[in-house]
Amino acid sequence: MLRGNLSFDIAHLLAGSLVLLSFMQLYQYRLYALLNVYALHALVLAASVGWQAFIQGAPHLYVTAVIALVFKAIIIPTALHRIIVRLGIHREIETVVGVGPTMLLGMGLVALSMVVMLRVTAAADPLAREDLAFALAVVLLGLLMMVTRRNAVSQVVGFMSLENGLVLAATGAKGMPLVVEISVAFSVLIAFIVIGIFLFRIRERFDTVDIQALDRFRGERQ
Amino acid sequence: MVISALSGVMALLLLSPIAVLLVASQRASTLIYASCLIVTLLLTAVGGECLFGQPTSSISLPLGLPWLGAHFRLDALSAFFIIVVNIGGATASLFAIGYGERESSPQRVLPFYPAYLAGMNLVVLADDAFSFLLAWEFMSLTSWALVVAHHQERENLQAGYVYLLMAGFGTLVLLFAFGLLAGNNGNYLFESIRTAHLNAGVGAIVLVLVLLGAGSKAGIVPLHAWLPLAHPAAPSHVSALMSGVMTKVAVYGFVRIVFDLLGMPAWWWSIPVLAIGGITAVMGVLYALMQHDLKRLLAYHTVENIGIIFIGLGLALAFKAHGMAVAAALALTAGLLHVFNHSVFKSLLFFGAGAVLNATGERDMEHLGGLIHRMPQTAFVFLVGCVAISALPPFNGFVSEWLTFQAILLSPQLPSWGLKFLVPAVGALLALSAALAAACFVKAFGVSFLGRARTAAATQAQETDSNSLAAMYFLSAVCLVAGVLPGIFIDMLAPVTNTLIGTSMPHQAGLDWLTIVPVAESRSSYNGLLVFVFVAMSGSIAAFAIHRLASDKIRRGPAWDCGYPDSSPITQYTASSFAQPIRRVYGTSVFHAREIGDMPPPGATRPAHFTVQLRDLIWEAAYAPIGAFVEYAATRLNVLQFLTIRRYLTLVFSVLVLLLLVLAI
Amino acid sequence: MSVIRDFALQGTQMLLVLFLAPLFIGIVRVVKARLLRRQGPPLIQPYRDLARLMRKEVVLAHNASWLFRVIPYVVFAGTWVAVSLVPTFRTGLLFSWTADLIALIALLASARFFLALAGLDVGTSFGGIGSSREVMIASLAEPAMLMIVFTLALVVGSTQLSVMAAHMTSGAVGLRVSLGLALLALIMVSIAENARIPIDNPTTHLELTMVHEAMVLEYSGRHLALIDLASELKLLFYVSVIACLFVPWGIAPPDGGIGAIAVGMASYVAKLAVGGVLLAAFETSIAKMRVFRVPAFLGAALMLGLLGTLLLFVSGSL
Amino acid sequence: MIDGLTGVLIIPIVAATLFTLLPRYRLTARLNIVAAFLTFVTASSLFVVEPRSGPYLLVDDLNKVFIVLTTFVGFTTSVFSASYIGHEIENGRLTPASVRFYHAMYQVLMFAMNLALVANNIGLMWVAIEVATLTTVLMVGIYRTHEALEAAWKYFILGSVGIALALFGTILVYMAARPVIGEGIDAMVWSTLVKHASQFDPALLNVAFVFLLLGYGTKVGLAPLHAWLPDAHAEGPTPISAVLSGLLLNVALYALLRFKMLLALNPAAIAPGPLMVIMGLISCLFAAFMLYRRRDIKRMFAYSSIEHMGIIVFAFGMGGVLANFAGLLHMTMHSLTKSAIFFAVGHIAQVKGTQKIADMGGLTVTNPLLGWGLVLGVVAIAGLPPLGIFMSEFLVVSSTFAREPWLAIILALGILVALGGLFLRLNSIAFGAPRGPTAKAEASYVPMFLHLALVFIAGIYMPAPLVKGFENVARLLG
Repeated sequence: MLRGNLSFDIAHLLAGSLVLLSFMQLYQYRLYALLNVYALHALVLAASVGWQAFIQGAPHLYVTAVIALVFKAIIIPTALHRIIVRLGIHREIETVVGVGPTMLLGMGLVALSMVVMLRVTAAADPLAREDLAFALAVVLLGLLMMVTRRNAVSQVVGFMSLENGLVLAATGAKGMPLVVEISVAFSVLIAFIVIGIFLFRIRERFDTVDIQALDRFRGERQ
Repeated sequence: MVISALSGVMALLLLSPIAVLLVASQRASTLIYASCLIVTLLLTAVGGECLFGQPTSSISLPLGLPWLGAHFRLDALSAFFIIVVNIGGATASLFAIGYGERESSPQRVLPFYPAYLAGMNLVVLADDAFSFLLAWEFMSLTSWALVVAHHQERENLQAGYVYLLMAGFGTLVLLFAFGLLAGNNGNYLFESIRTAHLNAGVGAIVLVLVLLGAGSKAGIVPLHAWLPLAHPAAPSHVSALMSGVMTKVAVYGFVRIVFDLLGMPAWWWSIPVLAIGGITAVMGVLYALMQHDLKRLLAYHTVENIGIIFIGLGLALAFKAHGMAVAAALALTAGLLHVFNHSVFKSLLFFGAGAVLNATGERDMEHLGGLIHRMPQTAFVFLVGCVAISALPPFNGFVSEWLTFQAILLSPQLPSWGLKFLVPAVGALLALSAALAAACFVKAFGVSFLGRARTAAATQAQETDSNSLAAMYFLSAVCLVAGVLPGIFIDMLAPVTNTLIGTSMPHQAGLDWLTIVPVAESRSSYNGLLVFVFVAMSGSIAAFAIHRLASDKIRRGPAWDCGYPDSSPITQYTASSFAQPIRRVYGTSVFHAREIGDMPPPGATRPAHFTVQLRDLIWEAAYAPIGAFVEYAATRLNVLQFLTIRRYLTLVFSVLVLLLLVLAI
Repeated sequence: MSVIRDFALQGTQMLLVLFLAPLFIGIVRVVKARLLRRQGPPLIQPYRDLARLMRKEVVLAHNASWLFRVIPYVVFAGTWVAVSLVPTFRTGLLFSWTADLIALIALLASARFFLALAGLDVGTSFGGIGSSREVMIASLAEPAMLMIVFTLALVVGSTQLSVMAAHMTSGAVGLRVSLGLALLALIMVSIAENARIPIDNPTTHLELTMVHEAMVLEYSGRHLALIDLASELKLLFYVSVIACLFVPWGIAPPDGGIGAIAVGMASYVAKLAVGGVLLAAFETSIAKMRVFRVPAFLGAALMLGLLGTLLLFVSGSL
Repeated sequence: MIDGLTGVLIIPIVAATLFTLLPRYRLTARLNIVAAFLTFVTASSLFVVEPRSGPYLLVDDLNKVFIVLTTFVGFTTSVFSASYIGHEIENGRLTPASVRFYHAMYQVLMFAMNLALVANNIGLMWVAIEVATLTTVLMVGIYRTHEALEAAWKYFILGSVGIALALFGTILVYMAARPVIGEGIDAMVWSTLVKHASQFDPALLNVAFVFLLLGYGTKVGLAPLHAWLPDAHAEGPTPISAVLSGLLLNVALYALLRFKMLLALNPAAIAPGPLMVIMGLISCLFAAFMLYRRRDIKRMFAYSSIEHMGIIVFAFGMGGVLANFAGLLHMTMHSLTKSAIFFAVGHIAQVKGTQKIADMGGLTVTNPLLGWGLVLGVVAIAGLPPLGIFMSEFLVVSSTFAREPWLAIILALGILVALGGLFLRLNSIAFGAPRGPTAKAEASYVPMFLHLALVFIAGIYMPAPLVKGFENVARLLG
């Protein structure tokens, strides 16, 4: 019983800290700092997945945890770090909406996700509810990050934290099959994006492969 | 019965692919049109057989909507319209045997022509909503293809475009109507629609929808805008079919739904129909008077006749609603008879216009003139058509309008006051349009056939070929026969009115001297035959007497013209100058007509200029704004094509948040 | 036996109107002249004119078509038939039922239609002026006429002239505002239709002011004679219609004997004489109006007709 | 042993691996046709012998039709693509290497779509659709032009977000199912989900549906999630545009329908109808207006696809046997017609050497077959009889008007505006004086006219078994 409580508390703590980290991401002004925060984000995810694996006694989840740890917490951040250096992307994060308003929006989103999720009837065990609520919050914050930041890198980071939220939800869903496959698939996806950024020499924006291409608008502009 | 009709339609449909295959060969056009002629004649025979005695027959094929099947039915109403359609089709085909030889791009006409005929026949035969609308839209589509047959001219494409949009609009509106009629569980069968009873409110909505849908095809004002564009654009025999026949198919749609499917009407349904009919009649003829393009003039004039038909139908509705069966029968007969008559003489006139177009390459009357010398036969038949369409005795146009007037004269017996006052006003409009029609055709015939040739093209014109002439002579004969022996045709309509109203006009054939008596002889009677004989006799007697007793000598000399020397043909009255008095009387208000004269000061050598400005207020008020709005919306929305990925993501994000909010609240 | 009598009567009617039409014009001219303190032509002058024209040869413009030569006969025949179907001295003539009032008007309309074509045939500017103005006037006059017909038909319950006349004589119809309006409108219409002052001046030769005359400018000889005769017949038609509808007294009933018929004829001629005098007096008393004042004039007639129809309902007698 | 079910999966994957090895593109092109044909045959065998479905794969009335349709269009498209790609190599827009890759990807795409259709497991279905998306992304970018890359990139990013959302929805569905069905694989298996749907937690289901609607809706191309679609169509090779419009959109919609069924079975959950109706109407109207300003022929027809997806989603949203039947019919007809149109467009673009509408004109004069083919296709897509789409639009509009007049009017408005837009452009492409260069088109018109013929026949006569299947499905969809 006590163990049950403890396990719940730890899972709760980890999930909560994920949300917190997402907030911190929103708060960052510099790319490197952002990357570090994301690495932390991934780390915590790995921890919570590992914990889930432990309390659910589902060994295959450890794979996911490892992927999170190695791939997301280490490889990707370093890769992005090098891309920033290589492409000489300047280090400021240019925001669409100021940080303050973004934080406020984030608050609203978290509140929203709580409201939406806690409607779930008590039939679902509290852990699942909490877990889902946090996961949803992380997902939404990730999206928010994507739409309020201009740099390609920060947008990628946003997408990745979004995806962390998914993994959190997936692992939180007790006994859900295919979680590993899914996390793998997503890692592939992210890899694609990162490679894409590198290939297409996307310096500033997500939007532009190449400035000229946008200028021409394929002759559609009047 | 219906089976033979359907097989005829099948034959027509088969002719299209054959035409596609044959199109390379020389004889293709002759072959196709000849076979069309034969088939349509057979179909006419079928219609006649059904109308005289044969019982209603229906059939259902495993086509169309899967669980419904395609149902076809040949009752009196369909039979009558089958006759109208196929007489038009037969004469058009006969005309085209000659006309088609000189077609510049046969490969764009031949394949669609038989399909078009088939479509019109199918509309009339269809017995369930799906088949009806399918045939309806198929008819529009094929005719669109024929309109854009000469696609090199920009305005033809434009005309086709407007036409197609209006057709689509009409079909969708009719779709609404059938949606209401069929109800939620979709029993689209006409039979089940008949049995299902709607309340008057829903019925009224259906009526309005049908008025919009069928009306837009028939060309009631203000939905007529496409008609004067599209009809002239097509090859002339197709123009004849579109103007003379397809508009009648639209009328069929109206009659079928309103008189047959909707069951007992409410008396106030007749008010919009009558009002629209009256307005359409007058506006149509006024538009026609302002034209100087011969085919466009004819097209606008179709609008007028549609108005007259709708007046008849509206009266029939009113009488039927008040249980005055006899009067209703009279009004309906008048309307339907005018359907037949108009199909005849409008086809005739379009053929004439086509012959002129072929001979001179001109549609603009200002470039014609004096054709009566070059093409005497065409001139003669065209004249017959003009007299008939101007509702002058002893031709057929007069009979149907006379019957309409008789129906109007029965209106005082209507209990409802609104109609008591509306109907006479409509009568005034009808009279006005009749008089204006005469003016319009004095102009049409006088400017293009009489006087002196205005251009070289008109001077070199040659009489058209014998097939075309045969078609036109046949139609003018029909005009005369239907004018002098209207009794036969009225009796022909008896079964129709019997099915729709429950009674029919008194039997006419038995009356002595072949007079027609709508209600009672003490009220009114008309005898086209005697009038004709009288006029012919007294005229010839006079001629004979004068030539015998007085002089018969003739000397040719220059025109007197108040002693002015023989001036150039330019000094003749043109179409627009002929219309000038009427333009000054009506045009200033209806078209905001303005005449700008620019007279150089004395001694100046520059030429004087005179321009007439006409504005199509209906277009400006109804159609231009819609087009402008679509343009505006398109331009505004087009921004969304050029957003950045982040903005698109923002869109997605906001939609997500919105939906979550919806859930949360 | 009776059939022969009916035929005879019908024939008499036709000949009678043919004979009376020029006479009526004669009367009008004489009276007008007298009112103007002039001697004026003799009463039979119209006959002389016709005879002279008949004997003259026809001068045709070079490019006049066959239609141009046929039209005079058509116009004449149409008008003649129209007049001969109006009950003048006796109701219920043999062929009276072949054409009701609407049909008769339409018959005259077709005569006008062809006349207008004739105006355009030679291709002169004056012809054009004439016919274009003619159709403009007609486009207003005909609706007005039909509204009048409506009014009367609604009172009588028939558009059959002899029935109407009989009904009028029967005195079943009291004095009615509508009838008054109808009469007024009918007079206006007939003035317009017959190109009388103030609409048009039958004796003018100032080209730009003439309508009917301009239209027939190119005609000569027997053609012109026929057309003149036709227009005289037309005038007679309107007068007879007014006579048999509004002063129907004296007309012989269908079953009336020779005596009644004689009375009818006498009364008819008397009516014509009175009508002629009135017309002449009216024409001398006013001046011709501009062409584009005509629409107002005829519009008024149309309104009167419509008003008459509507008043019928208000008086609620139907 | 290989039954029809596994066949439609194995054949493409084998072919794909084979193509990566084979060097010569002419050969692979032919083999591609063969493989696609074999797949089609195996798929149609499903009508004859219905293999029993397991925890991962299933066959029922709903997906049977779609499998056959997909494989068929896949086959015809491969025929078209053979001639198209040949031309592309001649004018040097593609290298043999990229063509090899292209063919391999083609088969992978077929595999992914078939998998998505036969998947009996929502997770599996999700994976399949993701794979399909990635492959199409690669093929859209195959020309390596700036435009192509940017289109691919846009598609990729928006697609991945869509995928993420869809996954979240899927997880939620599992969460909803777990308490009822219990942990493990069963809670993601269709057949079981459908059985117990009524007891699921409605609140969870609602949230799940929102995410699924947005996730898969992005694939379907519903406005305002459509942004990737026009560019992807315009810049990719035309056979891929045909497959995208004709098949991938359908597959995504199919997934959406599955989940709609779940919600429909649960009384307490929100009715999915209104959401779909609204999005459908928005897409229809929006796309219709977008047609007017188009300069690029392929992008124009891409927007027309959005419009039709809108109509279809609207129909399913309205629900009821009639509307659902209409929706299914419309899906089928649209994929046939639209792919036919893209076949025509592909050849036109090759003949004219451009995709700019401004440089085309009088096509019916210069290339009659091609021109009239396009005209017929547009006539069909505009919903004019006697072609199939008329029937479905007839059913949708008339059945809707009886229930919700205003919705029907809006829909009809969209249809009418779209008609205007399409024919405005068609006039300048197919009619008028010939414009622009005209090379000789050495192309097989068979696929195009085959499709059009099918659409034509379906507009007049529909075979009984097809109707039966559709009717069953229509009932299932409620």
